[in-house]
Amino acid sequence: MSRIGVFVCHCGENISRTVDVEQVAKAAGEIPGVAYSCDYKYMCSDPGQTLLKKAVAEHKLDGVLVAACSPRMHEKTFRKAAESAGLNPYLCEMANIREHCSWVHEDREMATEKATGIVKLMVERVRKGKSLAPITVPVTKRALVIGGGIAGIQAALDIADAGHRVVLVERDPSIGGHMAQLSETFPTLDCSQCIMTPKMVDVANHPNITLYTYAEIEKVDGYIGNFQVTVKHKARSVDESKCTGCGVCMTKCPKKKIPNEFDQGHGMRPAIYVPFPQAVPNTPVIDRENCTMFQSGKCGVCAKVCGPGAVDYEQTDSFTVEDVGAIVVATGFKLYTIDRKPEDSPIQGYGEFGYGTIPDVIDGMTFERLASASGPTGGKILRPSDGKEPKQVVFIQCVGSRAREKGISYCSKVCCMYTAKHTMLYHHKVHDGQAYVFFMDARTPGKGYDEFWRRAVEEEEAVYIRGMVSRMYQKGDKIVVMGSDIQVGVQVEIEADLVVLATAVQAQDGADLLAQKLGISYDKYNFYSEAHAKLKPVECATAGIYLAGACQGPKDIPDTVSQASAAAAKVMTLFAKDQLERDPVVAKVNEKYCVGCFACKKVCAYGAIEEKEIRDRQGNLVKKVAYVNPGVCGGCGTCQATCPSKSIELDGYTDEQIMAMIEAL
Amino acid sequence: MQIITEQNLRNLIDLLVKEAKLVVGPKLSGSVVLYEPLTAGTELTLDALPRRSSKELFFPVCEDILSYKREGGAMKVTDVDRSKFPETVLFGAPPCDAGSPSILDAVMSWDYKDEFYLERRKKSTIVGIACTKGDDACFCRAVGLAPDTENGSDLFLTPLKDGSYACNAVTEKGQALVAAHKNLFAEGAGAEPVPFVDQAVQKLDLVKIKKWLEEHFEDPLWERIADICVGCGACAFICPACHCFDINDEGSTDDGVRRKHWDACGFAKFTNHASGHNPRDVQNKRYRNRIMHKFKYYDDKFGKTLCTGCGRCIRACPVGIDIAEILETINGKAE
Amino acid sequence: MHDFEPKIVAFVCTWCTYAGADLAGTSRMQYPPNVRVLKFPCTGRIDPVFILRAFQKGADGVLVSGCHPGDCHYMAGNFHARRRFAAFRALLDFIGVDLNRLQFSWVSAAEGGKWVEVVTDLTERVRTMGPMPEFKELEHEELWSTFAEATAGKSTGLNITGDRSQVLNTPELKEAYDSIS
Amino acid sequence: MCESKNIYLPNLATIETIVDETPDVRTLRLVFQDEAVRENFNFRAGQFAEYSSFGFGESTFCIASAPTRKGYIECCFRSVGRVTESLRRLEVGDTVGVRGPYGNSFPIEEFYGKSLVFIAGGIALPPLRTVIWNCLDLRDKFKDITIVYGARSEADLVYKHELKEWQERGDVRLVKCVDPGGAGPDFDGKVGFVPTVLEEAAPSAENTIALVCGPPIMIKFTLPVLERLGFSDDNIYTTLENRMKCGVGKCGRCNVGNVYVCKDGPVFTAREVKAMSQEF
Amino acid sequence: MNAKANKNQLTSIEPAYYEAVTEAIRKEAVKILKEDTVVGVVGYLPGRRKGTATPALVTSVEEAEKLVFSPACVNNLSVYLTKAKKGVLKQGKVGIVAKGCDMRALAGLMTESQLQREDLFIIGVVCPGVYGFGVERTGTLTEANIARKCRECIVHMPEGADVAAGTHAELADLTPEEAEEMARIEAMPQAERWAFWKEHFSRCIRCMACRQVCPFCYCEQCLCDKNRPQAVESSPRPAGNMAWHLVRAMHLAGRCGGCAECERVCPMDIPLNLLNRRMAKELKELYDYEAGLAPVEKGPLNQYKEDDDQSFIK
Repeated sequence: MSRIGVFVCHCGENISRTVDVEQVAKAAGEIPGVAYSCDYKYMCSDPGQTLLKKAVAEHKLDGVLVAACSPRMHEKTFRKAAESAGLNPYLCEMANIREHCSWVHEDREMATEKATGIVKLMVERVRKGKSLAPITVPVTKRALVIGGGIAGIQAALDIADAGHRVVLVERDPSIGGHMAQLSETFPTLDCSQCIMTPKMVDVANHPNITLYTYAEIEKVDGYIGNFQVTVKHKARSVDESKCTGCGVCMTKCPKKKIPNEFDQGHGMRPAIYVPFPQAVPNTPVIDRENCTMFQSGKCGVCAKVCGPGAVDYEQTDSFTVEDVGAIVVATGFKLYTIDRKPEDSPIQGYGEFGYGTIPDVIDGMTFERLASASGPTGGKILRPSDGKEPKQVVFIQCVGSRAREKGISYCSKVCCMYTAKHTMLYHHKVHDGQAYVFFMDARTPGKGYDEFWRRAVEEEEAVYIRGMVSRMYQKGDKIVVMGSDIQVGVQVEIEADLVVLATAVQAQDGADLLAQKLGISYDKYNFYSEAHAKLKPVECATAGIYLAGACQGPKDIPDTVSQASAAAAKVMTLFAKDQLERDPVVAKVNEKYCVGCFACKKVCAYGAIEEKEIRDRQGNLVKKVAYVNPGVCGGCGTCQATCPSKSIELDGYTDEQIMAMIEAL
Repeated sequence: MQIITEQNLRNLIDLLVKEAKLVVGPKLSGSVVLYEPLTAGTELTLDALPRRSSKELFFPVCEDILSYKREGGAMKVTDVDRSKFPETVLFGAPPCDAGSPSILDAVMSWDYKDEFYLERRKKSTIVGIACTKGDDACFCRAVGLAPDTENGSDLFLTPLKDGSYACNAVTEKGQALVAAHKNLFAEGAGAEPVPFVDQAVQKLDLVKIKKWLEEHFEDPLWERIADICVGCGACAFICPACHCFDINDEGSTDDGVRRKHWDACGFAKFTNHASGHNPRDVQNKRYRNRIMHKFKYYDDKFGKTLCTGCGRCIRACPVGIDIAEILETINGKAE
Repeated sequence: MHDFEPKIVAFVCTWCTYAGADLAGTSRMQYPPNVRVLKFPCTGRIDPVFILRAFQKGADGVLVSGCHPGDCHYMAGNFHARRRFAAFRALLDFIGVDLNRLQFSWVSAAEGGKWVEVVTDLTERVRTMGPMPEFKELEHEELWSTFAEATAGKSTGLNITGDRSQVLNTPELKEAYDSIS
Repeated sequence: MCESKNIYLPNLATIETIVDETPDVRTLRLVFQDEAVRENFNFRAGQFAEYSSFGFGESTFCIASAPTRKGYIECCFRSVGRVTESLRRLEVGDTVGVRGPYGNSFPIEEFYGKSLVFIAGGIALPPLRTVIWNCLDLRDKFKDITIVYGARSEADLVYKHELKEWQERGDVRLVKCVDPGGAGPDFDGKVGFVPTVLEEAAPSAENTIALVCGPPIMIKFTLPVLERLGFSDDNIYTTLENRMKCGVGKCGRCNVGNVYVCKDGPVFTAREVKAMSQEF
Repeated sequence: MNAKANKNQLTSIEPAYYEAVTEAIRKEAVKILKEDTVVGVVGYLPGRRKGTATPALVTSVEEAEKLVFSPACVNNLSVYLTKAKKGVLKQGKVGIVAKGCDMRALAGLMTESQLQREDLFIIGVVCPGVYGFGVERTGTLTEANIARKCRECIVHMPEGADVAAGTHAELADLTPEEAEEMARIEAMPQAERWAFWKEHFSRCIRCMACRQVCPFCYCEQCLCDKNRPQAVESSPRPAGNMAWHLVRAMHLAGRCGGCAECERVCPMDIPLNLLNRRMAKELKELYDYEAGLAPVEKGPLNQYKEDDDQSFIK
């Protein structure tokens, strides 16, 4: 038989005005299992808490119920008091007789009856409650950052600067990401590479950062504080430890006419290459698909010219397993490719814009490369088809974005600003040129953004036409752009030399596959889902995994960098302690009765449930059962409601407690 | 010979109901015939063997054996008032049902007396009826009973071809019943009795079978049966002789009832000890126990076979385990 | 005071509806005191068995309430609950439980007013429906063979329904019958 | 026995003291609430009872205290199941139900003038402890008394205080042991399994009765040892623990063949056990 | 198209059909036993009584030659494969004779990680139907003696078996009795529905035959055997019986493949399959899900869509 103490609070007059607290205390005293009950003016006050502590000692109480305000208000207070009196804090509960009773009812008799009822119910909860010990999880103070764009770089540097080791994994041969491709950035028009490349070098030189480029995530095991991540190092065909980065191989490579991805295919590179001159690391890779040696077995020039003998045609993909405590996902975005076939995707293409068929219809990133001093045209705006300087350029915004009927309903957030920037860059470079912009809205919230946009319109002479383009076709060396100006209500037809489409920002290819490996959730556009839209914008629902940058949704650079630093801060918070302590309200499996149907695993939103093998002494597999990783479990209890045999149970909300409460109704 | 017409038999039920007796007999309940309280003679249904045996008259599916309640600090336990058990008359039990109490009396009173059973038994009168139905699952003859076995009945009715019944008051209780309702019975020669149905299973040598069982505690037969037995309790629950039960508390720790209810030796956890030790841990041991209990142990202990050959378990077994066939097999094997 | 005060049980999630009910309190809104709130971490934790059990143990109405879709603190608990309860409702309906006694709602932490509305509606609706007899009666129902005081016509609530005029067709019988009645 | 008695009705008893023998084995000392029952409750060593925790049901254990000590009974159990776990949650002053005593007992009178060897393993000491104290209370009626008791580990030894008492008594030989790996640094007993330790201790079979109680596996290996030591099957007694519900020979659970352990047992000689069907 | 034409003509399935299926099963069973593909075959043997058959696990060629298939082969043999019941799988790969409805259970068990396809050799039976209960068992299957569940069978052809025994044969123009009965109950006033089920459930004696034959009741500890906390009273009283059947129906929702074994074996004739069909109907309507047509990743109650119906939620 339990010895529970019930403490009924007057809350000044807040409760006692409508509830006969003495009566409630008296009735509580008669409930089986209650050894002591009393009422007091302010239970949460110091004397109130002292009263509770004294009663626990004097009456040898093994559970405490405070009938007062909402547990959301003072549960922590009283649990702490109970703990200091030597009780397990989870054996202290609150009966809410203020918000749920005295404040919402006027009839004293009925309110008293209800308060008594609530107390009765909650006494059962305490009676069937169990002591719970806080769960501690050891933390490996080493972080993994996936993605070497600005987000990943920022996060990695922040974490590394805080003194923790970081593994940075980049899929491409070099870090830098999209930001390295940009010419200048809004709203300040500073040179992107000038601010980006020093950070890339910092990464390469940081003693706490291990950089893996040309590598991908193969597999993720473990949980917060204790992930084991298998990294696949794609065969580079160049031994990084030997390569000095002299670049002779690249200059000698006989195959030089391969479209360069970094320049959106508008520049050329050899088969052994670094994506761009400032690449970090400055170690080339061999593009095996385009390498004569790999395709026909005859060549081997690069190996011959390589002084240190770094070229290795035999190299194969290799794997390492990295133990990390936290993961920052910063995989970035890609631009919407217009010619996507409807059968591939629910997102329909924009065939009417002629992208891919009309050579001088390009996307925004290509324009960035054209405008970039390091780009294929050396910073001159020359159109792809004939290398002429375009005199009339049409920019079209919201290509892909905000077009629900075509499959993407969101705003890509950065296009308004970068298009404005493009018009400016164009104006700066082609003084006699004219930029037109078709737009739906100009969305320019952000520090200095609207001013920047206005500058484009008012000072840099870009003509903004509110409306959409309906049709476009090649006419001679011109592109006829037909659209409507809905503000004026007229049809517009422009003969353009170049058309730049501000295509939508989309999740990276394979974002869904990576999410599945990581066990994080993603939305229908494959952007990763944050744990809470407002209060946990950086965290994933899966503990220990954080989001940075455009992988979570379209973002500009400052937002991306902020989020990256925020993610880094979250990682540092996690790393601040050797052990991770968490609320012990987690599910546990009764392995004796679990039959391994894994319905629990199927409904677990946290990926906290794993399959565990039970073996006999001889090592034969007896059965597979569910195992809840307490470090990962969120404590919702959906698994328990799903389990047919109730072989999984949520501590703190056990069936026994709930049934007893129902019994006491 | 005493003769009662069918009409008067139904009238007798009406009278007994009126006398505030609990009158139980085969009655259509939903789509099945069960032994249930009759509220009128017209409800008596004699053309099908009830799905459950009449044992529940004495050994209910579930009954309270005590109640407990915490009053103030003290626990109070209250006994069941068995004196309130009603006077009962059972109608229409064929020999395979009417015969079961006389088998169960032994275990219910061999040392400790189960007063729940015995009180109900004391207050009941069994009006048995010779069985003229039967199907290929029946095997009462095989276990030493017959469609006209009177033993177990207080009053025994034999259906006659003209629709009336020849009555034989087997016991004092039976005589008393007749005496109290004399005007419903008539003296006479009676018509010819309705013939009995042939049974597929012939008389078995129960002594021989018992001997075989004694010598074949381990036998591939048990495993063969266990291969298909799914471990439900259908056979035991509808059996007139099975009497295993469980005791459980229902309610809270402060207020509740302790109940005794049917259990079955085929259930996997029937003999599971809290320590995890389970002497009958696999189905073949459990099924073996069922056969052994019926045809050996009970006989060893109480000198009776724990089976009346009603065939219910054969009809009900989900997987077609046929106890008559098993007995025939053993009978054939035994020397 | 009314003649019949229904017993209403509310199973609510702690993050949205419980907080919403708190808000109703801090806003000093008024609603009928019949409801007893059982707090769960999430509607995903609420087993249909609890609803069944609540009816068995005397509830006249049951409310299940949690976060609006998409607002679940645990991401998807309420989505799972939604399917589970859709199925359970169908089952209860099929066996003959009046679904007017079972209410599901989404009440967010900001919807103190909605909480009051939902609770008041359910309470008043159940009040007009009267006590829920089905499960409660079942609790006390025994099989005929169990009942210690069983006598014919009383044990199972059966009434003597046989047509006596047809049975008692002879004067002697009538006499015999009358003599004992 | 009174004719109209409800054989399933327990007597109420109050928990007087609680002793934790091991982390999961607990002894409850129970005092009957009804004075008449308290005075008249008699039992013999080896008998068992049905203990109920209201709301949870009944569980069967032997009466672990000695019949020579009146006024209370003791039971000792490991919390493994639902009922035992609920019994464990009870505290001093709480009420439990007790039905019994049931079953047969050790024929102690027949042991007069003989030497006794008690062999027990783990949680199976309580059924012998009642006999041990019974015999120690009548010490002069017996010759040598040897107790061989072992458990998995030192922590699993029950009645530690009494073991000490027996050890210190001059008139009892206590051989205490734990399984290999189960001994702490200060353990003063032997290390080894009970059958092995018994063989080493080699008590004389001359005019001696052996009483064995332990898990089935221990009994299986102990009987051959006793045979080697010269004990006849008639001079070896054991007590069986099968799952029981009614305790009074009705419910059909505890039977081993045609033997109802609850009625015909729980005490059997080795000869009887061997004669029982292979089921044991 | 041929099958369709066939279907319209058949008013009875003659013993010859079953004999042909029997032959095919025997041939296959013998073959896989001989080739050591399997350690045993779960099939049917004839029963002692006329028109009965019993399940059997055969391990030798001689026994395999005695296997039969007839309208009396009512059992869903997949129950023998789940470990809590029999665990014949422990010994190695096993052959199993499976009708279309049994295949649905097999698919469900694979969905729930209880079976691996590679552990099974499935001898599918193209099944025109089996006997109902309490009917004339003559060897010929007609509208008069076909089981209720078979009247609405959509899985005459066993999809996904290793081999199939038999050719398409179905009885024509069967009235969907189960659907009609369900509609009848649904049309009842609420109180009448309650009375209907209450009457049925009060007959329940908790013999657990329904649970023990159910391929999906493979829990090590059934909720109804768990009594602290007690969600379902273990005693066979009206209250606990109602709770038990509701809990069971809920647990089977989205899983039950409709073999109707629970209903067939109920010694008290409780129409249990109606509950399961009702749940299946609901889940089909709401989530377009039918259990057991193929192994899937998640059942309907283990997944959700953000836009699931919530018209019942305020």
